[in-house]
Amino acid sequence: MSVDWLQVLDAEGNVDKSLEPALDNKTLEKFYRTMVLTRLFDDKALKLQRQGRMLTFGSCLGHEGCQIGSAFALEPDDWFFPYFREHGVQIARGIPMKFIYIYWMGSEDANMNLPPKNFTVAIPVATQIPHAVGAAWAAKIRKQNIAVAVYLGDGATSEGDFHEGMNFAGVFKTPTVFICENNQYAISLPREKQTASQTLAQKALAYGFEGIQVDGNDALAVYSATKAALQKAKSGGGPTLIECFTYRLGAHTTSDDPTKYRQNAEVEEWRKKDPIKRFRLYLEKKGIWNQSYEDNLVKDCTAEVEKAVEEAEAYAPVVENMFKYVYAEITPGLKEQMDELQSFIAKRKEG
Amino acid sequence: MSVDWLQVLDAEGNVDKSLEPALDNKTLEKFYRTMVLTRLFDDKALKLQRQGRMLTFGSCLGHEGCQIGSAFALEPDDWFFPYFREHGVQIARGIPMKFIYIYWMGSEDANMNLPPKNFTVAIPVATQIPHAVGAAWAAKIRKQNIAVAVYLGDGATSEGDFHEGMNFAGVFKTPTVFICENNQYAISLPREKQTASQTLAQKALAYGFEGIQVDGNDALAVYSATKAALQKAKSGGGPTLIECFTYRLGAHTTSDDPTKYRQNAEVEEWRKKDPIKRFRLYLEKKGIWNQSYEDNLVKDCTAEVEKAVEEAEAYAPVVENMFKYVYAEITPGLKEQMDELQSFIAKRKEG
Amino acid sequence: MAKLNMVQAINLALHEEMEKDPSVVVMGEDVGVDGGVFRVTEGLLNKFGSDRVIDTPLAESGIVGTAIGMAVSGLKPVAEIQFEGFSYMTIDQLATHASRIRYRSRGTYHCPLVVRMPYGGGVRALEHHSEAVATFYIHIPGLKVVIPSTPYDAKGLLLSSIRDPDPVIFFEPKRLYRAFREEVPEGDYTVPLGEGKKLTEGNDVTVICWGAMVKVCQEAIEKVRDISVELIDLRTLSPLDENLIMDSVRKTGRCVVVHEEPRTLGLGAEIIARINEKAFLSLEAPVKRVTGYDIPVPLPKLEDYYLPDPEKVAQAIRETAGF
Amino acid sequence: MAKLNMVQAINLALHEEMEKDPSVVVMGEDVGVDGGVFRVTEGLLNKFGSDRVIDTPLAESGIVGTAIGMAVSGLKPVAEIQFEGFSYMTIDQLATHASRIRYRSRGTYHCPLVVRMPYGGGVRALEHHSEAVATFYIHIPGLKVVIPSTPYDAKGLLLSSIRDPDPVIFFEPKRLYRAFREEVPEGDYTVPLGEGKKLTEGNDVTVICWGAMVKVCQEAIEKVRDISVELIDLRTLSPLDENLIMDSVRKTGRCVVVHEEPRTLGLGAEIIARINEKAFLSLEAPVKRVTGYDIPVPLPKLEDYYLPDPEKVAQAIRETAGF
Ligand SMILES: Cc1ncc(C[n+]2csc(CCOP(=O)(O)OP(=O)(O)O)c2C)c(N)n1
Ligand SMILES: Cc1ncc(C[n+]2csc(CCOP(=O)(O)OP(=O)(O)O)c2C)c(N)n1
Ligand SMILES: [Mg+2]
Ligand SMILES: [Mg+2]
Repeated sequence: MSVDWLQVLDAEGNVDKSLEPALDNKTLEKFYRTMVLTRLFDDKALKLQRQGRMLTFGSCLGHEGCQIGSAFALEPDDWFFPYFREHGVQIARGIPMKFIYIYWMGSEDANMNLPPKNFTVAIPVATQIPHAVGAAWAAKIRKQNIAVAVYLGDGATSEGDFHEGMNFAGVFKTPTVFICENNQYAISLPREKQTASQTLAQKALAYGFEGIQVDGNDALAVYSATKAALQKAKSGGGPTLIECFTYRLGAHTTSDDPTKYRQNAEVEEWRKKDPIKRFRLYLEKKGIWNQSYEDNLVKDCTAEVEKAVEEAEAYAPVVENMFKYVYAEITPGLKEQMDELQSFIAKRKEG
Repeated sequence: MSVDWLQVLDAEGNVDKSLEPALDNKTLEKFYRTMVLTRLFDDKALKLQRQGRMLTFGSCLGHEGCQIGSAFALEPDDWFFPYFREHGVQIARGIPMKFIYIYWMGSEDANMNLPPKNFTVAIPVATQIPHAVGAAWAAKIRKQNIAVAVYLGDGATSEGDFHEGMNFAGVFKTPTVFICENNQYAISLPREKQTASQTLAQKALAYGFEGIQVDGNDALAVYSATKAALQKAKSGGGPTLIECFTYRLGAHTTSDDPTKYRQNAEVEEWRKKDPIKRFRLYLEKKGIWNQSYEDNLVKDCTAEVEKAVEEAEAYAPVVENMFKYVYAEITPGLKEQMDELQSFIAKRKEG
Repeated sequence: MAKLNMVQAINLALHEEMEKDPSVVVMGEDVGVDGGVFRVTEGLLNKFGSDRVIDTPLAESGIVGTAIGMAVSGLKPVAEIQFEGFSYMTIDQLATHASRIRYRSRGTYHCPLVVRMPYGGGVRALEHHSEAVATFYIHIPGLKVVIPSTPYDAKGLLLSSIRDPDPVIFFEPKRLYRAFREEVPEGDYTVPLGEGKKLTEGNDVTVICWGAMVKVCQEAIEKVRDISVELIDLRTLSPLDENLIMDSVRKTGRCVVVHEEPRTLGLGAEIIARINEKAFLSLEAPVKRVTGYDIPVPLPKLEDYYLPDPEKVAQAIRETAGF
Repeated sequence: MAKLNMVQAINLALHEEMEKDPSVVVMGEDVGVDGGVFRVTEGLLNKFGSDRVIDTPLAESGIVGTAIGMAVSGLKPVAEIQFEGFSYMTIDQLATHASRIRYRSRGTYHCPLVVRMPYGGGVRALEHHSEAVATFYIHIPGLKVVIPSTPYDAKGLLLSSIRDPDPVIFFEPKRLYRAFREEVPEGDYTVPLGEGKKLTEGNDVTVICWGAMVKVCQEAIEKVRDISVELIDLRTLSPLDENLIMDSVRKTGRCVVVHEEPRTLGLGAEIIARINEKAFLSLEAPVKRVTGYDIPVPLPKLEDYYLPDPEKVAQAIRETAGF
């Protein structure tokens, strides 16, 4: 029993030719653009939050490699089950940024606009895992040739739902790909205190399927590993656990102060392994990237982000939706409570 | 990463001298006696149940090897956390059979008489595992040089509480020994459908500690493995998962019909590996056992069982105990409900 | 038309609905090869195969969690939790997900899931095998909670539950599983969710009950022939059939609620609160509760003291009528 | 004597009790190095070391389950669940074990465990970070449920909870964590469990509330100066201080209950049921409930519509007084 390690691009953007995936330049540019867009989206969100224009927000700074690398391996028809830090995957999957902002500004109405096969964000850690296994299982039962990607953190591996979901996936050989973004921390708890196992990938051995560790700051490695796992899944080979070894460069969320529990030196070490930087160097070596390319790209993406924010802030949630979406048909009791609230609102308006 | 296998006595009672534990004859006789007593206890329970004199009962027929082997490795000061099939461990730990019967006849009052360090039976599968880890952790924190044995079935390994408990044990290196009686079934579900992992022992790898597979019908192998694990635990080496490979020779419980889900031929194969038979052959080879030895032993043990049943059936539970043991001090509300019931009982008696 | 007990009626409903709707799957511990520990799912595996009748590993949160994933992606899972006492492990998935998927996604996704749970006491069972735990589910917005008291209703309510587009907790009174038989038609019929049933007309006291307590109350009524009792079987515990309750209490002015669940925050409390809100001026006596006590269900030697029984209910009816 | 906010008061209680009683340990996610996501456990790790202030893996059932094992073997764990919305995962261990250990073992073992949970809305938080979930715990026999509304009470109630030999769920209204300061003595004092507190004397209407709703009700009273309100802060939700409630309602004949938890089977229902049982003849108006609606707590954009606020409460008081 053992676990493999995969890296394609090193921190300086040098590629291991023997492992380089066959992607055309246009696709590579799309990778890069989406990573840059994600970072700008993320950065804007942090600024909005500081200005009180958003809820608590968990930045995905540093996760762009695993998120965009894996997202682009998925087909539109494959399912995507996020946890709460997957802004990059959401953007890559074509969820308009406007709606991602509306959600994090505090309205469920955002989710009215989720494109198919993109599930809602799961806030309780690890609870999304059984859903993804169930969806994959359903696809298998219905003989649909699709797979399911589910995202989770290192901390999530400690929860009972991780275990139960993984075990079901193993037993029923569901076409599920578990993408674990091991960013070395669960809020303040370092990875070594989360579990005594040497790798997270090896946890798959307990469920009778394969686990692999990849450099999570290397979008190409993540892409290749995800692609292979998806293919295996669709051809009946069952699930795979991919441990993306990465780092959360920012705070856990806007409510968190990471200086309480980690050294700046550690963060600086990881900054050198930045997933975007190394992809940029790779593109530069390929002759795709130069400074004016970057300037144009950032300008474009910034405008896109600003537009999304503007639209999001213009959105006004609908009070009745609180009552109307609890059941397919509103119950008499809820109708009464809705009327109660509305007459209260009316009275308050009167004086 | 790998998992070892241990067998000391084979099915014909031949011993591997290189592995034979250094136990004197008196101890070996105690082993044998307790196994025989357990089987008689168990058999009587089944008979009582059929006569409507007991609740649903889960026989431990076939488990005597793992139960007595492991129980005798424990010191009286070590904790014992049972699940629901551990009658043999309970007997070996000195819980009077009378109280074990009272419990399975349907009264919690039985537990008033548990000797120290023997916890109550956990009916919900796997829920006892975190308790055992917590108790071991407490011992470690309080610098007590004891260890904790917790029992579980193969089915229990699928539950979230197994995972969470095992992971805590790994992280905090608690002195816990997990004794998994893999009897190949969880009610009707065969082991291969419970999990896709090749062994249950290897699940320990996911938590960064050792798992070992032993012949669960070999009391000496179980004894040795448990003894070693306890020693390791007490000297700071952390937890161990021991998978006792065994078989449930009887039905799951008295409510179960195993012919629905398994072949008689399979049962017959396992009967040949009977843990008591092989221990008897071992004792015979050692010149301890002969037929009159057996006859005397069975007579003694039968009398002991009959006496326990008699005493158990003479016990009348106390109605007030329902209310008096919910909190240390009865609350006013419960006092009122107790009075309500008592006045109802009084009224009913009147007419 | 055959006379069936409740186990048979539920089994029939599952057979028919699986035949009719290929998206229905049955899953749980021992539901396949074994046919369920109560034989409720017997014969399904042979007929529908292991893709649709699934023996799962021993993991309740996993069963409900994966069933949720199935439900949002096009199947209609009917999951079994072997005994209500092990359903606590499912509360998280039900409360944080099943019940909120429609709400959270504003209708983009929904969760047509049924969770079947045998529940309740009176069967001389082990610890955790005799509990009534409806409050946990009634209190979760977004779930429906259903509980039949007869074979006929069991089939009709189960069919409604499976067809309901939202998650339904379906409690089965195991004490009534084989208690009696009645005519249960083959073929399609439904009993609507959210509608209770008046079992007897009466003018003096309204008695409200459900599940296994219906029979207990019916026996109680026999003991108080001089009092005209209106007996209501709620059948659905969430949403409540308020009209049925209020119409009756407005008429009788007196009410007894009976449940085996512990008293504090058992559904009786909510029923009393609603009566207080909607029929206050009609009320001529305090509403009485005959319930389990606020203690864990005792093991069988004392269980009979714990459970409401016909005599306890009769006494409450007498006291309420005489208030 | 220092003026402390609630976070500081709880922190002080933990410091003092850990100093005094070496069997007290604190455990949970991020409670050690980080000092807790709300800083409630700040400074404890440095002072008491990692054997007694334990950063656990991310596993709520594991936290409570292992804490139970500690409690039965001589420690007094104070476990933190980071947010109430993740406490569903602990219900199984609490309902099937913590609450029953004394009962099941007939006193051979008991479980002196405190589970602290920040709870409730009004802090513009993410999904599952604004819930009020007391019903789940009040309904479990064998647990006590405590909920302070002031820094002084928070310290005194927490000390009582830690010293209680049985399991206590200790809800902390995160909305009040830093809302105000008051005098909180250093050194030992306790506020007894099971005793509510009358905050104002009044003759017209009894208003019953707890936790974060106390401040809301205090503001509401300001809006209805013409009505004489008797305001009760329950402080312990299980067991209920029935005498305090009944004495007041027998005097006023009118009552409003306020809680942010969904209405159906929120504690308001039980309070109404008990008033119905014990003060029926004194009641001059239906007891009114001002509560969260029977929906999942909405995200912050609509949260203010969901929560009881002073105006909603004032209106209910007026209607009840004028009934
Ligand atoms: C069940 C549950 N418990 C606690 C929390 C609070 N919480 C939010 S994120 C988090 C840490 C998650 O760590 P990890 O899985 O490593 O993901 P990361 O945040 O590092 O991306 C915690 C404890 C939660 N959301 N859900
Ligand atoms: C949480 C929970 N779910 C379901 C059950 C019902 N049940 C009792 S024993 C059992 C199978 C246990 O299998 P295993 O762990 O292999 O132990 P064995 O009975 O084979 O000794 C089941 C499903 C239970 N007691 N607890
Ligand atoms: Mg992490
Ligand atoms: Mg087994």
